[in-house]
Amino acid sequence: MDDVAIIGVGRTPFGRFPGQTAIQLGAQAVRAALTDAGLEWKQIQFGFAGSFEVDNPDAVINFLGLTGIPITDVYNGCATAASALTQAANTIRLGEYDLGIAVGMDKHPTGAFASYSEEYGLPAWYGETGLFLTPKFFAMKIQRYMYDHGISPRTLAKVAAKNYRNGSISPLAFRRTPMSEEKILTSRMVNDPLTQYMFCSPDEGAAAVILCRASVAHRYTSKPIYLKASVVRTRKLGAFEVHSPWLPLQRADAPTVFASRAAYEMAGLGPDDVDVAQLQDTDAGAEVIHLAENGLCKDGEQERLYAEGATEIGGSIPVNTDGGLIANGEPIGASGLRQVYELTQQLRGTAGDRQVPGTPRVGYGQLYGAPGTAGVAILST
Amino acid sequence: MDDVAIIGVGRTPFGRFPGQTAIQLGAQAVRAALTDAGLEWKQIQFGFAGSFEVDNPDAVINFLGLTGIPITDVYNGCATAASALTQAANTIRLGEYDLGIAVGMDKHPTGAFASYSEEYGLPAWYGETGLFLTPKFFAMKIQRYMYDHGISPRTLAKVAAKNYRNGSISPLAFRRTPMSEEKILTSRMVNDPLTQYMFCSPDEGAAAVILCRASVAHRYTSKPIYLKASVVRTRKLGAFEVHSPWLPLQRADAPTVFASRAAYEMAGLGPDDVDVAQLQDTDAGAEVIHLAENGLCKDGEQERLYAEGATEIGGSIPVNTDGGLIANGEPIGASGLRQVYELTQQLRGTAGDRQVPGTPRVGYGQLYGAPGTAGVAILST
Amino acid sequence: MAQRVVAEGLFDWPSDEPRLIGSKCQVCDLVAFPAYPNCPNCGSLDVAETRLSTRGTLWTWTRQRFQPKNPPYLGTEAAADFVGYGVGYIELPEARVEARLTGGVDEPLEIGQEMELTVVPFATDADGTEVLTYAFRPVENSAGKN
Amino acid sequence: MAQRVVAEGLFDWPSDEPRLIGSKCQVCDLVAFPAYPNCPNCGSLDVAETRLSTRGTLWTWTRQRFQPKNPPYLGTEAAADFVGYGVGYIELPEARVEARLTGGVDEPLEIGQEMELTVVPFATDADGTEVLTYAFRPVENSAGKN
Ligand SMILES: [Zn+2]
Ligand SMILES: [Zn+2]
Repeated sequence: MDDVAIIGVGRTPFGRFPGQTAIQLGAQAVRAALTDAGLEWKQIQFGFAGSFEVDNPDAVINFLGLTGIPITDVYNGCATAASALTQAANTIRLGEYDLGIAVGMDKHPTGAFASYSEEYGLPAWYGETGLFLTPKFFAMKIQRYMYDHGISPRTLAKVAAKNYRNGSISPLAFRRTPMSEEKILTSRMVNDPLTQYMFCSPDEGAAAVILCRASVAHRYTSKPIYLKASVVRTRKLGAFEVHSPWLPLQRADAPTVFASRAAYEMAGLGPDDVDVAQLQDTDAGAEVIHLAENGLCKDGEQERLYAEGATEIGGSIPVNTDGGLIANGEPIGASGLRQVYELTQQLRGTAGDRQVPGTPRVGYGQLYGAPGTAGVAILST
Repeated sequence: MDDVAIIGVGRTPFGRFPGQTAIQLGAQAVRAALTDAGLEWKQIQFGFAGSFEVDNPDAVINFLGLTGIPITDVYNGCATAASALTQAANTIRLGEYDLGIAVGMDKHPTGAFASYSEEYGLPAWYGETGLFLTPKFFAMKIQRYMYDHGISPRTLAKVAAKNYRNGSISPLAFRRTPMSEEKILTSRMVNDPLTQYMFCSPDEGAAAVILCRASVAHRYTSKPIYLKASVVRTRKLGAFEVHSPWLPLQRADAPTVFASRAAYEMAGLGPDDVDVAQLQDTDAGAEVIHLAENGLCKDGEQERLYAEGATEIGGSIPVNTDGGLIANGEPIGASGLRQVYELTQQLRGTAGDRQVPGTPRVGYGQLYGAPGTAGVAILST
Repeated sequence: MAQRVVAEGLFDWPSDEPRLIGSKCQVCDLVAFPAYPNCPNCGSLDVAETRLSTRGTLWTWTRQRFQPKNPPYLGTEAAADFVGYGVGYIELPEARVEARLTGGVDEPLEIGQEMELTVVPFATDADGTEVLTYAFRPVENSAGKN
Repeated sequence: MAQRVVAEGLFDWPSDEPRLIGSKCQVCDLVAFPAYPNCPNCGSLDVAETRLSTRGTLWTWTRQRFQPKNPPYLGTEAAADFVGYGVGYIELPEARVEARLTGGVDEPLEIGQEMELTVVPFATDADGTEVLTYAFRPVENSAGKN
């Protein structure tokens, strides 16, 4: 997929924006991406739009210009942006269009998401008995992972502290105050072993990425970033996934593992090539697990890697340099395009205080969401 | 796009199915399509799933088998199925996969749809003052069209009566009782000039279409139907679209007109080649207007065409041979795949009592939905 | 009786001669309604507030005979008391504007007839405050359809 | 006191020795819980009801310390009265089953400890009827974690 280039990225701040609708935030992100690319809206030939809260995120065109282009709304839980990015890239690869956009936006009410289990193919009793909850899944996944691979609660605190610290130097992040490991460890226990400050919050924001055929990228930018791979995978039977009333005894790898392998293969790259990564940190445990699921370390190595600072901006494998979901919160439709925004800044060398030293060349982004869908994107200079 | 073939179609009855979730209906439709194609679920390599009510229609795999394939959820209002079909076809054209599925499902509560205007990029007052309603848009569009082109209320009744008549010979339709033009004309006025029985109802159901690379279609069926074109277009400024607090003085053609032209061009076919059509009949007026917007007649010709029976199953341009939305109701995610199901039966010559005589070779399906998105598919033997 | 407008910036109020407030693009001159933060034609953010004309002709119409769901609709009549209202697009010199029409559902309406802007109460808040919106009414003693 | 089960077909009730009801695929032998209309492995519709074992080991666990939203949760305690509950996966000979755990949020829990099935009230309907679901509790006097 080396025939697709990223020529413009834009995002809003993430946080709380009373009086602004999700769609207005979406339009703001698109305008920022257009400015970044030096393009006008009427040059955009097609789009994909993602949102959880907004039925029709394509209505963003009301605030951009009604030019009649095809826009497809996509949704895959927290992996929504991976679907938007993948479909946009595939549309260019197909040859009909040269220039398109992926945009995501959301504006969530405060508190955990509430839905009906029947809408996920689950029986009503699953919700009625208090089992249809996302946070407790992440808690149980990391609980078992810690037992199997010797990860300590202190490491979970290190993950969160790093992400708040990175958030403090990310002008567009939601949570911009550093927090000590002690405060994170001793904050209110929400779902053991995860405390309040080890979780990200649903919030508000939008992000957009403009893609073009690589062969014409030089018309728009002197430094195109190439989208080498973008893939989505659902769960296999036996994977330990959110919203599972049961699991078979025979385990299968998580969907992230399969998405990751497919993306590496498509890109012709491997984990050793990755210079900077954005991983789905719905909670501190998720970042720990995803580091291994994406091949960036072996199971259990995280305990040492976090103690040594390997995942810091100056470390050997910087993770969530913009503070990830923990510092940015998660507007579902936008979250993965925020990852692409950050990776693009890093590969361009324009990440400012957050810049990974040594001219990073390969960036890696991963998403995971209900009901067990993973997305992986690999970018390179 | 002559490299994509339809090798399996399946649908549930449309109507009311207490105790069955939308996702279960979706699984039922997929199983019917697999049976039709002589395939097993594990052979399916990717999917696109559409629904309005279900956040994650991809969860249909809970009832089919967790095989890890990529599934992307799509949504574009009443044109949702066009997005699922288009993306599924494009995925095959891209060359990575040979065999995929488009599935749509929905289970709507009774009564008109209710939403918040802010979610469509509109100000809150639009909903608060009682203007954020779909049916009155269709009423005002046909009201003006009748004035401009001399269409009578009697013709609207003829549209609905034809569709109830076709529904009466469609075993899977929701409304299977013929209704007289008089009863339709004198039923409760809902939004002038449209009476109660000139509107379709939101209901429940699912449909699925299995697509493959045309070059391998002979492995699965002796009579592949080719998807010659499938396109989606949004509205241009000046089109008279649903949820428009204003319109500029300079008018533009409806998005259906652009989707239709693009589809004819892609298929290398024209309106004269169409042997059987499925048009979005949210109401009787919509079928009248869409007949012209898709190039199947000139504006104003409809008055004569319906009087002469041209749109009947035995007429010169049979429209909505399965009773369309008026007889089937509209489970949004499934509605357009129901069109493809019916067109496939017609082109295979397996439509039974509804069979269009004379070996139809080209089928045409059109969708239109909020906030102004049209989809067109062209099939051929 | 206490009154409030359904939205600030939608029309002049209080005013003896209220007018609808739109926006005019300073690049391509397009007039949009209600006031947009951007031009829906060229995308420009350089837009200025503009007042729309108060008289025009009825371009199309229908009648809303079933009660919209509340929310978002602010009307709180019992279902049995709901009488319905006309809705139409009024062709003004600047744009076609969608509006509620005054008069009940039995008011005769014809495409092309002259209409003028008015401000009407259409709902009542829980505390008794009347909520006002804009509407169009037939021009009395007009020559009739265009 | 009147009682009802949260869902028919989930476990045997009334019963002195209730067991969870799953389904077993007649083609590939996979046991699923709750009973599925199809096999989630091979897709076969040829599945038969099967009873699961009542004892197993704790595979992973957490505690639900914030009150789930009602609906869908049936619990109606005031926020201040919500005490939380344990949740875990119990590894049975047939499958790992997710379940509420008995005991409050201070009950010590360890991966590997022996657990057994029980049926507990967890919510009360508006008319006072207790709603029952399955849960697992630590086996008393067990040898502890293996
Ligand atoms: Zn302009
Ligand atoms: Zn099986």
